[in-house]
Amino acid sequence: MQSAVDIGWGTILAIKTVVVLAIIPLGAIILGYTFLLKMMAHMQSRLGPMDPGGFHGWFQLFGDGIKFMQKEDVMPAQSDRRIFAVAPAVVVISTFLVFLVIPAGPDLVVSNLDVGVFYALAVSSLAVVGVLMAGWASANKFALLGALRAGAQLIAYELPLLLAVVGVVVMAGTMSLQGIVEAQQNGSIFGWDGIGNPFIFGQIIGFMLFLVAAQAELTQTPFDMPVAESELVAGYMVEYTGFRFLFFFIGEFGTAFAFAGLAATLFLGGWAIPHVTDPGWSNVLGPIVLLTKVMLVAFLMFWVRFTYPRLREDQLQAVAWKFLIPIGLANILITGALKVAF
Amino acid sequence: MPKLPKPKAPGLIGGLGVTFKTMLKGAVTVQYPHEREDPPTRARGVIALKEENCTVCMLCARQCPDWCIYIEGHKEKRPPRREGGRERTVSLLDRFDIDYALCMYCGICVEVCPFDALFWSPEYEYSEANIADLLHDKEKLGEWMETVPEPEPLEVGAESGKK
Amino acid sequence: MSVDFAVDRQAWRHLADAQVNVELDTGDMILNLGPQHPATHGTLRLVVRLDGERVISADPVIGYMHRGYEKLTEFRTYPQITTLINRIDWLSSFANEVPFLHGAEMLMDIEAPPRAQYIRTILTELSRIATFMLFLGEMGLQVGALTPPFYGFRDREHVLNLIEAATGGRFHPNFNRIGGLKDDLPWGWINECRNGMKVVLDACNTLEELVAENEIFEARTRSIGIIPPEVGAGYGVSGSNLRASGVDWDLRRDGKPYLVYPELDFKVWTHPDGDSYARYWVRLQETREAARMVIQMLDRIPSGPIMAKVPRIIKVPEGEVFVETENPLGQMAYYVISKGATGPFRVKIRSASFSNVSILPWLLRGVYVPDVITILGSLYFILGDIDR
Amino acid sequence: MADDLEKEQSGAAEEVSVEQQLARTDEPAAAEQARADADEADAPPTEEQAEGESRPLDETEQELLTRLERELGDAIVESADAFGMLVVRVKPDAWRRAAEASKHELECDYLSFISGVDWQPAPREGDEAGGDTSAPVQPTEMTFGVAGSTGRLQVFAHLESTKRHWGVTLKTDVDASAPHAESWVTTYPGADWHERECWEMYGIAFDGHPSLRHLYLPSEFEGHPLRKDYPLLARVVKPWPGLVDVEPMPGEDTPTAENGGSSADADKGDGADAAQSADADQGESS
Repeated sequence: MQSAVDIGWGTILAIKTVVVLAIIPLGAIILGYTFLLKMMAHMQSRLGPMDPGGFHGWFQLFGDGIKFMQKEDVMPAQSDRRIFAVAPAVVVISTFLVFLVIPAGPDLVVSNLDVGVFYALAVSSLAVVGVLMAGWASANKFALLGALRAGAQLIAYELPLLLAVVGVVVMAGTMSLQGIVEAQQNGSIFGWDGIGNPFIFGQIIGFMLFLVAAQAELTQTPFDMPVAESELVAGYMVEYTGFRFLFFFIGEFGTAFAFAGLAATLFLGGWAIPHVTDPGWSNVLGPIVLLTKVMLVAFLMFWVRFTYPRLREDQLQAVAWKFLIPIGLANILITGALKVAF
Repeated sequence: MPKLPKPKAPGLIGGLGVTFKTMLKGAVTVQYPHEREDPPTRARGVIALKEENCTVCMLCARQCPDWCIYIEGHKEKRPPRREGGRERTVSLLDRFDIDYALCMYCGICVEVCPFDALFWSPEYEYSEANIADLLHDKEKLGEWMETVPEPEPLEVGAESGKK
Repeated sequence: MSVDFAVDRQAWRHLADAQVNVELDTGDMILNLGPQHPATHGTLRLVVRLDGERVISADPVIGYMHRGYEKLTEFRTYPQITTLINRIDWLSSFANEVPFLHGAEMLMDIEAPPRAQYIRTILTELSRIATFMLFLGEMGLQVGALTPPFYGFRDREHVLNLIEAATGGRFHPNFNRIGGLKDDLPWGWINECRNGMKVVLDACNTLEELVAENEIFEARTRSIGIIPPEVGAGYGVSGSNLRASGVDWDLRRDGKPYLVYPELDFKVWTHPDGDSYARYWVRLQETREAARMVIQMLDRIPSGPIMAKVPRIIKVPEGEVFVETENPLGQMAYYVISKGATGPFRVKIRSASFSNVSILPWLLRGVYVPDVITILGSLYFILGDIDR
Repeated sequence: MADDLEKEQSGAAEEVSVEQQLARTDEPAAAEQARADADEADAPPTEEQAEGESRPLDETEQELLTRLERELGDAIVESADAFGMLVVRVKPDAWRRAAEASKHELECDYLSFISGVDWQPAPREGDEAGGDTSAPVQPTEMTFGVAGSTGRLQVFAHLESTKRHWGVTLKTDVDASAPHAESWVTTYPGADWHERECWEMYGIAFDGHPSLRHLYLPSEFEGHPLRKDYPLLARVVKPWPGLVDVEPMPGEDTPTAENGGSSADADKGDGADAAQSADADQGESS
């Protein structure tokens, strides 16, 4: 894959990291604005922000960002200062690392690791550490309860997440995300290769499992025990203000963007458009196609978030261990058997 | 009676259907500063004072549960109506303040006033930055008089005996 | 059935004025839910002693909203008291005035004309619908769903607009007088009310579909906070909370006949389980029932005067009367002792939420923290009702 | 499907409640009828009812009374009817026994409330309360309500039966010197809060109560607010806007007390009765 202009290896890496660093807050804002503000509002028969920025309040989240930046960054007196300061950074770093692997075009990916999927899931579980640090350091009982719940929940839902992805890897035969995208583009469903073979058909159970597990990873309703407004007010984020709270906000929606990106790549064929193979076009259309698929998956996730009540702590664990994991294992079994048979 | 049991999708899917349908239906928000929803004619927004009717009988100040009406009046001599009759003494208002910071809009003063000097007006946009400005004096209460609507016609079957 | 407050005296003084700092003494942690907390409808403070996430003992601390109504009523005349008492349960404020004025009318041997009785009952049922619409949405929020409260509030607007069109005040109508009402209904109010009732019935179906039939909601509320009938009655729990435990007792049908309820046919809904889900379900059916009752009344409203012959200065003859009515939150009653003056000598205000909340220490033992919030939501109390 | 589940249960409950409804409608109607006849029979003006010679009890009240008498015997001091509700005054030492009797004999499982009454008329503030004369003027001599009272303080409670749909009000006297009463917490657990409130507001201690501490008022509050001699502080602080200091007419030195005059003639100097008359003629004139 020879890019048109031959520039130094270092500068390419620098450009890519800058682009990724820019995408994440932008992605968080796009996702946050369209779903959290506008879609949720219309689902609740109201309009959402209309005034900021004139047309339909597009400036709302940018304004929030600026507002948070100039707010005073308060540290509770009895808090563990260093850990309190570092915690949000840990959460956001785990999101940045996931983006390194998601491809937006034939060569629009920071580093095309062969073990891409494995790396992405491993890195996404870093957030647990950040959450526990935040909860413990802010010396507040509500934060402590929220953090303990978050720890238990994130660990419990790593497993179903992995099992869901294993099915895809089995079908694609490779763990590198570019490989998975190609497998879906060139694959065919029982001979007919009109739209390639997006794994959502073969792996419908895997897709559902991934969505449910991603919902839990993002601590969104019906799994938002750690940040339960009516009980723990704001869970582990309760003592954070100003710029650090902005980090948490970007972390939350950045991870949502990352997981939606992963789901789109693994199950909906990523940036690939069937039968469009020449790299020039793909590089241009790739990101747009990926964005639409991401918005589609994100719509599903947020739609569930605004409709369902919240599960209780023990029910949440029961759903993970007794319900999701057996289904994940069964899914792998069936995929393996079918793979061997055909 | 409770609706016919139409084929029941499991509750989880039914819930999603409800939110999706509402998303497509229009929103009900009234964007306040640009659009306004006008309150019904009987809404109790602010109390208006018709100064000519007031005879400083202090009934409203006495009956107000919140003690938020402050009245000062004086008496004057007036030429008799018919010549040769006795000189009339008339009470005039010097000060008639209603403190809307204390008022709870119960309407006892409007009702107890024997000379119909106080009226309700559905006006509601008189909030102030400084709470002291909520003490409306005689002129301000007079201004509200224009916003007092005509009493509505009553429902069918109502005996319109009372005022 | 003894109540065990197994906490020594010194701990109470410490507990009551406990500042919010970390007190991790030997395992159980004291958590202050409130007085500013999203799950309490107002300023209820729950001092909860936790072992992990399980509640060992919960002690509600009330009085943050105490306005001393019983003392104030001794310094007020009857019209002034009606403006006072509709601020006890501010969500169904018209329903608060009905028992007090009925008591005063009984003492003065005055009967409100039939049209006034009908309009009073319609407005009571409208305030019941307004309260329950808010509850049906709010319960979803307590359990974590973000959308139901907006539906509850949106459809409640129709009812509040009706009340405002007739009485002038959305929350505090102040429309009730001894011997009748202040004024008659405005033009076109009756079919306006019919459309409102259609909206309410549709809203009940939407909320049932969104919340009551949701499996996660059922998982969160079924068999949570079960109140056995005899314990509930012992604590004085009343209204939908008691009917949800299977007690078939509704003052509109079983108590002394008041307003026009004897002429209406309505069903008293009960549920055998007595858990949080039953309380939600009973209130949902009662909202529908209230809407049907209003439609019945609208068809049969008689014409005629709105106010009985009442002297200008009201002096209530000497005597005592106890009047109880079925308010949305439960049994609301006034024990009016009058000595022939323009104001009562002593009024005992029996409000429903006071007793509904007094069962919390018994009910919350051994419960998870999230279930504490569900139970608080399902009991549905209003702070003004508790603290008076 | 959950909804159908509710339907069967409610369906079942429906049959049950329909029969009960039929059975029940005739019972209160009969009671209502009896009371109505009793009223026509001797048609007493309500004043006569006040002198303690109360209207005859209708038969639900009669049945309640006989059951209570069978249980408590002479502990019942006096009983009367107050607008269709039985009021029974029992001796102070039989207060807990009365609770148990009504719980078992009368099947009154529902505790409505427990509270106190202070029969002493409030001292007339007149000028201290900022000259407020709008407060209702209570009679100055001490009279007791239905079923009388020996002293100034009384505890009264109301109990109801959720099954039989009737209720009774129990009263007992409390001597003002050392006010105390027996606690009902063992029979009705709900009595705990009611008694704490009654202790806090009236100073009536309840022996046998697990932890008598403040319910509404802050822990360092002294005094018992609902007692009649406890002033309403809010009204002492602010002068009453209804007060009118009438200046003399120009050229006269004393304010002329016009009758039927539009301006109020209750000036500072008048005592309580003037305020009373002011109120009265105010009423007539308007």
